[in-house]
Amino acid sequence: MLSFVLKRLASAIPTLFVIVTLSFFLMRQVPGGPFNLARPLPPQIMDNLNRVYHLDDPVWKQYLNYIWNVLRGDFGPSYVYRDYTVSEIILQKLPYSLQLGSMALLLAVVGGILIGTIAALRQNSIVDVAVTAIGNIGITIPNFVIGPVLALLFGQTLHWLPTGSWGDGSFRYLLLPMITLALPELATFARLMRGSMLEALHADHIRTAKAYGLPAKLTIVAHAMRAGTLPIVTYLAPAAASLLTGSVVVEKVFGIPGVGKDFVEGALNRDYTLVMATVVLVSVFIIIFNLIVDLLYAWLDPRVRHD
Amino acid sequence: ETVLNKGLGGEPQSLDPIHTTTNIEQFIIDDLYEGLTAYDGAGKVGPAVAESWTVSPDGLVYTFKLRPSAKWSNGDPVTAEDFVYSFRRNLDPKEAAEYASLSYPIKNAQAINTGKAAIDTLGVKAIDAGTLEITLESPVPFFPELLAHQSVVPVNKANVEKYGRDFAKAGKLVSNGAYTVTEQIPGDHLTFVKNPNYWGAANVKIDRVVAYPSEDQAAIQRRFLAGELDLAYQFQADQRKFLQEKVGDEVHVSPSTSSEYYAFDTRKPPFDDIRVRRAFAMAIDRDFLANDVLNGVYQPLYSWIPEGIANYTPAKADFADTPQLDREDKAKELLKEAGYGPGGKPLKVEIRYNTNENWKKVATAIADMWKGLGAEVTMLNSDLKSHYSYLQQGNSFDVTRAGWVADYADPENFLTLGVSTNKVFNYGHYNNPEFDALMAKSFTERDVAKRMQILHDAEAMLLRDASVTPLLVYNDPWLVSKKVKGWHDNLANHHGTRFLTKE
Amino acid sequence: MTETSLAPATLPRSRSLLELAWLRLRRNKAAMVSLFVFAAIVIFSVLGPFFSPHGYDQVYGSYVKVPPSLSPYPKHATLEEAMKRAASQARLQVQSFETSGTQFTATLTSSRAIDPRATRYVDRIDEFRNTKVTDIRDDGRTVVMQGDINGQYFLLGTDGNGRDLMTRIMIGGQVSLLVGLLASLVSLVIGVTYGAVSGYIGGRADNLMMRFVEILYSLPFMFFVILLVASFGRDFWLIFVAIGAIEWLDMARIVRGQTLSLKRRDFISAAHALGLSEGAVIRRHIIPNTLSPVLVFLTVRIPRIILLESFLSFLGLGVQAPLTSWGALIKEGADSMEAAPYLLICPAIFLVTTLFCLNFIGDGLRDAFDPKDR
Amino acid sequence: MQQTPVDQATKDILLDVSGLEVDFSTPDGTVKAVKGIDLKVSRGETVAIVGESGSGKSQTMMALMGLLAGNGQVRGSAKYRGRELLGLPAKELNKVRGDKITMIFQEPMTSLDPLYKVGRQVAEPIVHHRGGSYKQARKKAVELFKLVGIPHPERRVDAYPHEMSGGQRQRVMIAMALANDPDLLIADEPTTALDVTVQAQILSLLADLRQRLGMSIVFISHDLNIVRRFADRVYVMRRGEVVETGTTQEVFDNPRHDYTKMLLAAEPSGHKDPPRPDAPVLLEGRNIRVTYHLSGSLFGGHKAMDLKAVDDVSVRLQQGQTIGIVGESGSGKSTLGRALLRLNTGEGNIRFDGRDISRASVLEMRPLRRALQLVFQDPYGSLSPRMSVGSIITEGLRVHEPNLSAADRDIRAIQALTEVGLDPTARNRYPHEFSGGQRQRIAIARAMILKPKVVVLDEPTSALDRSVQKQIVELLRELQASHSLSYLFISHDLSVVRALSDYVVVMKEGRIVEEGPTAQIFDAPREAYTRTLMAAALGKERVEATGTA
Ligand SMILES: Nc1ncnc2c1ncn2[C@@H]1O[C@H](COP(=O)(O)OP(=O)(O)OP(=O)(O)O)[C@@H](O)[C@H]1O
Ligand SMILES: Nc1ncnc2c1ncn2[C@@H]1O[C@H](COP(=O)(O)OP(=O)(O)OP(=O)(O)O)[C@@H](O)[C@H]1O
Ligand SMILES: [Mg+2]
Ligand SMILES: [Mg+2]
Repeated sequence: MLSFVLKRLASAIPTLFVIVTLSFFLMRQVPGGPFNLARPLPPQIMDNLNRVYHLDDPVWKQYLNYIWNVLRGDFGPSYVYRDYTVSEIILQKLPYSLQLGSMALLLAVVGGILIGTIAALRQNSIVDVAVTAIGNIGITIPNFVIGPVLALLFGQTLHWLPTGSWGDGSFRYLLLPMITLALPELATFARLMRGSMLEALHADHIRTAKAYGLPAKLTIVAHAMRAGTLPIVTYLAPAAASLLTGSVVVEKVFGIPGVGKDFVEGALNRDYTLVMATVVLVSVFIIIFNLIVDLLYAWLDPRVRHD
Repeated sequence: ETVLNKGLGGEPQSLDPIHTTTNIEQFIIDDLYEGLTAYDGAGKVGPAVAESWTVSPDGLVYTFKLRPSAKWSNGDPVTAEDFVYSFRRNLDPKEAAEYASLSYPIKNAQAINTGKAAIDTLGVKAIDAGTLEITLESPVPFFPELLAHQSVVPVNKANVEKYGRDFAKAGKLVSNGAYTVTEQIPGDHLTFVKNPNYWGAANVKIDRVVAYPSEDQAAIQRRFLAGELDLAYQFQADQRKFLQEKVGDEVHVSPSTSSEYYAFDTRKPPFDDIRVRRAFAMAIDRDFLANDVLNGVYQPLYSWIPEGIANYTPAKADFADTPQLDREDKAKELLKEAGYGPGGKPLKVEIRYNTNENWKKVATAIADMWKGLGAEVTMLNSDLKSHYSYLQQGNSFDVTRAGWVADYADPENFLTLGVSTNKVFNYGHYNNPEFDALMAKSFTERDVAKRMQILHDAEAMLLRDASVTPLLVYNDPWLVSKKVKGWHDNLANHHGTRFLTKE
Repeated sequence: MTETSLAPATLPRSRSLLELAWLRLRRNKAAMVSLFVFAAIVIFSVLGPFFSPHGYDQVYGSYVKVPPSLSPYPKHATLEEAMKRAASQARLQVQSFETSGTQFTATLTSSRAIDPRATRYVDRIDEFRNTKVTDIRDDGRTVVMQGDINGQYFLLGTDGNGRDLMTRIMIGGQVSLLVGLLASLVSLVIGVTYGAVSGYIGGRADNLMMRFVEILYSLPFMFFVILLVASFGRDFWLIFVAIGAIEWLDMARIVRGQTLSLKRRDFISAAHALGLSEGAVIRRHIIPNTLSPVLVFLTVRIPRIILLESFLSFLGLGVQAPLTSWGALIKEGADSMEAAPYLLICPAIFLVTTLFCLNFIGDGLRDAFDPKDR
Repeated sequence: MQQTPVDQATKDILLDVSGLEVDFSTPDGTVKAVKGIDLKVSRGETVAIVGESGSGKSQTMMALMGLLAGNGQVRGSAKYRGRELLGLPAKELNKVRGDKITMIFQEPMTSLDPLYKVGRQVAEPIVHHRGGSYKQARKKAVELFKLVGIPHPERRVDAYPHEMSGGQRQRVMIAMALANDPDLLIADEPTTALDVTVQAQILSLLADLRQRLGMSIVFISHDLNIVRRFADRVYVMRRGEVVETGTTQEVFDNPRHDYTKMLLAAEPSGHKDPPRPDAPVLLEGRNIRVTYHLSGSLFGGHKAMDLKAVDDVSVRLQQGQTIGIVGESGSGKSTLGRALLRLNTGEGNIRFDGRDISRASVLEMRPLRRALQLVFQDPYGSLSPRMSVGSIITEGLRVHEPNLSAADRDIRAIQALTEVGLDPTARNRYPHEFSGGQRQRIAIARAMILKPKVVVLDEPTSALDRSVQKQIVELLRELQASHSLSYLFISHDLSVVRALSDYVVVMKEGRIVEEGPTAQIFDAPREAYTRTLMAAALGKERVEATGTA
C-alpha cells in the first residue's frame, strides 16, 4: 500500500507540472491583463507597470521565470493586492476556508449519508418524499439565494445570528455560511446515498444478515451502508476540494475571508500569479483527495484492491 | 470607546497610497494619511499638512508652509523632506505608480516617470523642514485640488526603507492621518485606531473604525439593516425606494462627479456620420433610464460634465429640453438624411457592455429605444477586463458603454477624454482639431472665468458632435445610521471619519 | 413448469430491456405524474411564446416591476397620474380626467393653441390607445380627448425593464431546458464512457486517464470560458462545450469507481467467456450496472448546469440579453428578493418544479432499471 | 449411520407449516411458486425435502424466515414452537432467526458480503445473539472453520469471500449456521460444492450435533443417497405442492406417487466410451500455473504469501472426449478450468485446435470464444443481474451470429430453454427470480446455445434434481454424440462423473495426483488420496446397494 501511495505521489509531480503549464499559457491567451482597469491607465504608466512586473518579456520567458520561482517556493506578488505576495494571501486566507469547509464537509457527508439512508429505508413513503423534496430544494435553489434568505431571516429579521463576517470565528458566525455551503453537497450526497442504498439493500448478503437475525441497525450500517457509500466516496474528492477551497458566493454573502473569492476575482482581475496559486492549490487538493478516495475505496471494497 | 463599523463597498487593493486606484481605498487613505491639502467633511479642498501656500505670479511655483504640529503616528514630525521623498517615489518608474500621471504637471515629472530624467530633477524641493516648493511645467489652475488626491499623500521614508514592500501592512505602517491601522484580515476587516499624534487629534471623536470590505451590495444592506454597520457605501441601485420606505433618511444619495456614457465608434459607418450619432443620442429617454430602469441611484445626464464643479456651468446637449417624442421625430429625420432607415441602408448596431446587472438593464432599455429608430440592435457583454482591454487596444465596435469618475473636480478631467491624441481613453476615436485647440488653450488661460468659458465651449462641441453621449450621473449611495452625526453629502464623496461623531 | 414445448407464437414476446424498464416505469405513479408535468412545462416553454400577447423583449415603459396580478393593468388609481405624465411630455395641463369602463375622457389645456397631434403623446404611453380629439375649445387652447384604456395582463408581473415575466420565463425555459438536458446528456455520455473505460482497463491506462481528469479539474475554468469567448465568439453551442468540459469529470470518477468493483464479478468473466468485445462488455454489462448512481447524479446535476449557464453568461458566454434563461432570471430576481420577491419566486418555482419532475423521473428510471426493485 | 425413524406424534412439534402459499408477481403474470403446503418438523428430527428443481423448496423456507423477495407474497401459517412466524415484526423475528433457527443458503457464493472478511461474518451472529467480544467470536469462528474442514482456518478467517473456492464458501455458511447451536437448522443444498470426503465429514458433524443438542434439521437436497442415509422423514415436492410424504424408509422403499418413483429411478447410468485414439487433440494445457498473491494484513497479523492455486498441471482434451476433474474442494479445479480458457492470469502453454493461444490477445481470442465455452460454478454470479434471461441466453448469438434477426434469436432462446427443461415463458424475468437449479440451467443453456466445441462444465448439475440432472446428462451426451463435443467436467458428484467421462483427473492442492481412464480410476485407484475419495463415494454406493436391495 505504501508503495502505491508513493507511486501516486510521484505521479502527482508531472500532473502538477502539466496543470501549471497549461494554466499558465491558457491564462496568457485571455484578453485583458491585470492593469486594464475600468479607469484606463495612460500608456506611459502601463509601460512602467509591465516593465516592473516583467509582463513585457516574451511569454516563454515569463513562464520559465515563473517555474523557476515556483521551484524556489516563490509564487510571486499579487498584481492586484499590491501589499501582498500570493503566498501571503493564500496562507492567510486558507485557514478560514479550511475551517469553514471542513465543517461544511462534515455536515454534508454525515447529513447526506443519514438522510439518504433514511430515505432509502422508507422508500416511497412520506419520509422519502419529504427528504427528496428537501434535497431537491437544496440542490435547485442556488446558494446566492439560500445564503441571503438565511441571513435575512436569522440575521436581519430575527436577530438570532450575525448576518455576516467571520467575527471571532465562533459557531454563531459560522453556522449560516456553513449551512449555505454544505446544502447543495449535502443534498447531492443524500440523493446518491438513497440510490445506492436501495441497491445495496437488495443484495443477497443482506438477506443473509436478516436470516441471521442481525438487528436492522447492524445490517444497515455494517452491510448495506458500506456498499451504499461507495459512489459517495468517489464523489467525495471533488466535493471536498470544492468545499475546502471555499465558495465565492458564500464568502461574499457572509463576508468570510476565505480563498474562494480569489478563484473568481483572481480570474476576473487577471491576477495571474494569484490565479496560478489557486490552480496549484486546487490541484493539490484534488490530487490528495483523489488519492485518499482511492485508498478509502480500496479499504471499503476489497475487490478493487488488486488493481 | 466609540467604534464606527463601516462597510467599504469593496476590498482595498493596497494601503500604499501610490498603488491605490479606487474610491474604496480613498476612504481608507482619507483616514490614514493627510496630504498637503485635503477634503473636509463637506467635500471642500482646504489646507491640511500645508497650513498655507503661495503661488508665484506666473502660476508655476507653489510654496507650501507645513504645519509644525503635523506628526507621524510614531511621533516624528512630518517634514518637507518626507514630501520630496513621497513625490519622487510616486514618480519613480520602478515603482510604477498607477496615478503617477496625475502629478505630471510637476516639473520634469513625466520625464522622470518615463525614465527620461533623473529622479532628483523633480520640481519638488524642501526649502527647509517646514517649507516645500513645487515647480510646475506649466500653470495648472486646479493644482491644490490635485494635491488632495489619494496618490500624493506622504509616506514615511524611514518606514518604507525599513520594511520595503511590506511597509503598508497593519502594524507596520507609519501614517500621518487621524488614524493608524492596527489589524487587517483581508476579506474580513480592517481596524483603525485613533492616532494620538495627529495634529488634530483633539477633534477626532471616534476612537476606532472597523472597516468591512464587503463588496456584496445586498450583504452590506443586510448588515446595515441588522445594525451591524453604522455606515455603508453602496447599496443596490434599484433598492433605493425599498430602503427609503424601511429606514427613511438613513439613505443618502448624492450626485458624484462621474458620467455614465455611451461612446460611438467614429471611425466606421454608421457612426462616422454625425447625423447618425446625434440621432441615436437623441432617441435615448434618459429619464426612463434613471427613474424607472435604475430606480433612483442615477440621475439623467444631458451634459458631458456633471453639475457641481465650482465655477463651472455645464453645457447641455441641444436636444435636452425637447420632449422625447419630438426628439425621436427629429432623430428619424436625421437618419433619413443620412440615408439610413426605411428604404435606406439597414442599421445594425451592437451595444457592448461589461457584465453588470445595471448595464444590462440600461442596454436593454436603450436597445428598445433604438429599435424605434428602425435599427436592429444586439447586445454583447463580457467581463470587465475583456471589455476594457478590447476598447483600450483601439479595437472597433459600434457602441460601447463606459463610465468616468473624476480624479479631481475640474472640467478638464472630463474633457480630456475627447482629445484626439488621447489614444487610450478616447474609445470612439473622436478627432476634432477645433476641440483639441480649445483644450490646449484652456491650459494657458489663467483667468478662471475665461478658462471655464473655454471649457464650456469645448463641452458644447463635444456634445454637438456626439462622439459620446452622456446618459446618467451616479449618485453615491450611502447608508448612514442615525447614530452617526456630522455627515455631509458631497460631490467629491470624501467622508473622513475625523469629521464624524457617533452617539 | 418443465417440458413445455409451446410454439413461439403462443409465448409471451421476449421483451427488450428497455421495454421491460418502461413497463416498470409505467407503474410508478410519481414518475408518470412527473413525466406529465415535465411535458407540460416543456410545452409551456416552447409553445407559450406563440400564445403570449407580449414579446419576451417588449418593454412596457409604464409597467416597470409591476407585481403579478390576475386583473389587467393599468390599475384604475394610476390612470390620472399617467395622463399627467403624458400631458407634461406634450407641455399640456390636465384639467379634468374621467374614466368610464374602458374609456377615458380628458380635458387638456395650454396657454397656446394645441396641436391636435398631441394625441400621440397620450397614445405613446402604455396605458392608453386610440386617443381622439373630440372637442376643441378656447381657440384651441383646450381640447377634449377620448380614447381607450389599454388593458393588459401581466399574470406574473413584469421585470426591471418592464417586460412580461411570464413570457420571459417561457423563453428562459427553452434555453435552460435545452442547456440543462443537452449539456447533461453530453456530460453523461462522455463521463460514463470515459469512467467505464478507465476503470475497466485499469492499471496504467486508468492511472493516466485519471490524471487527465485531475488536470481538467484543476485548470482555471473561467479562463477557459473567457478564452472560448474570445477566440470563437459567442456561439450558443459553446455553452455545451464549456459545461460539458467540466461536468463529465465527476461522472467519470463515479462510474470508474463502480466499474472497479464490477469488473471483478463473475458475470463479467462470463461475458468474456462468451467472446464479447471489450466495448460490448462495457456497454452491456458494466454501464447498466452503474446506472443507479449515474441516473441519480444526473438528476442532481441538471439544476447545477442550468445555474452554471447563468454564470457563463456573466463571462459573456451563454445567452445574450434580451434572450434569457431561468438561471439568469433567478439571478436577477435574487438581487431584489426583498423589494420584488416575485421576480425570484416565479422563475424559481419553474426550476424547482422541473427539477422535482426530473428527480422523480430519475428515481423512477433507476427503479425501473433495477430489476430487484419491485 | 442408519437412523431409527422417529415417531413424530411422541415428539413435540418444532415447526408447523400449514397451507403455505407463495406468489410472485412478474410482468407476465403471477408465478405460483408454492401452492399451499403442509410440513411439520419435530424436535431432533431430520426432515428432508426433495423434489424437482423450481418446485418451491427454497422459497418455502424463505417465506417462513421472512426473506421473500420484494415481489413475493406469502399466505398461510408457519408456527415455530406454536408461535406464528408469518407476519411477525422483524424485531421479534430476529430473536428467532440466526439463533434458534439458522439457515444455510443454497448459493453460498452470493450469500456472503463481499466487503467483509468471512471470519467477521461468522462472528457477527455469535456476538449478536450470544454476546461477548468480536475477539472471542473470532476464536470461535476459527474453531468452527476447523470443524467444517477449511484448511488453514487461522488464515482463512481473514479471507474475503471472493478469495475462496466455492466449497470453501459453502463451508463458511455452514460454520455460520452452526455457530449458535440452533434449534432448527434449515440446510438448503448444503453440500453441493463439497467433495465426498468433506461431505461425509460435514454430514457426520451434523448428525453429531443433532444427537448432542437435539437439533432438528430441514434438509433440502437433490442427493437422494444422502437423504436416504440422513433423513428421518421425506417430503417430495413438485410444482409447488407436496406430492408425497412419509418416513424415509416408506418413501424410498415404497414410493406411491409417479413423480417419486421417477425420481428414485433416475440414477445417472451408462458410461462413455473413449474417443478414437487418433481423435485430434482439441485443447491442451501444459504446465499450467496460477498463483494468487495473498497480501499480508495491513497491521502485522500475517505476512503476504503466494498461493499456488494451480501448480504445474497439464491436460489434453481430445475431440469427443470428456475429462472428469475431481478433487477436494479448493484444489484448483475451477481455477484450472478458467486458466485453460484464458479467463484468468494463468501461466503455461495452451493450445487450441493446434494453435497456441497462451499469448493470444483478447482480440484474437474473441472468435475462438464461440468454440470454447464455460459453465460457471456459481451460476447466479455469472448472470448479469440487470439483464433478462432472454437476453442473457442470446448474448453469445449477438456476438457470433450477428446476422441473426431478433426473432430468430428468440426462437433459438426458446429452444435452448426448452432443452434444459425450463419454461420459455420466463424469458422476460431476471436471474434473481429463479431457483438455484433453474439458474444453473440458464447458465448451461447460455453455453450450449452457441454449439461450442469445448465446454468446461464447472459443477453443472450440483443444484439439479435427479430427473432434471438426467435430462441434462442426456442432453450433453446427445450433443457430444452428434457434434463430437469435448467436455471438461468438474464435479464432486462421482456418479455423474463416472457416467459422463471417459477419462478422470484427480486434483489435490493444485496438482494432479492421479489420472487415467474412468474405469481405472474408479475401480483401481492407485494413490491414497484417490482411494479415500473413492471410498467415501463407494461407501455411499454400498449403502445404495443395500438400500435398493
Ligand atoms: N423473485 C421471484 N420472482 C418470480 N418467481 C420466482 C422468484 N423467486 C423464485 N421464483 C420462482 O419460484 C419457484 C420456486 O423457486 P424455489 O427457489 O423455491 O425452487 P427450489 O425448489 O428451491 O428449486 P431448486 O432446487 O432449483 O433450488 C421457481 O419456479 C422460481 O422460478
Ligand atoms: N481471487 C483469489 N484470491 C486468492 N485466492 C483465491 C482466489 N480465487 C481462488 N483462490 C484460492 O485458490 C484455491 C483454488 O480455488 P478453486 O476455486 O480453483 O478451487 P476448486 O477446486 O474449484 O474448489 P471447489 O470445489 O470448492 O469449487 C482455493 O484455495 C482458493 O481459496
Ligand atoms: Mg432452491
Ligand atoms: Mg470450484
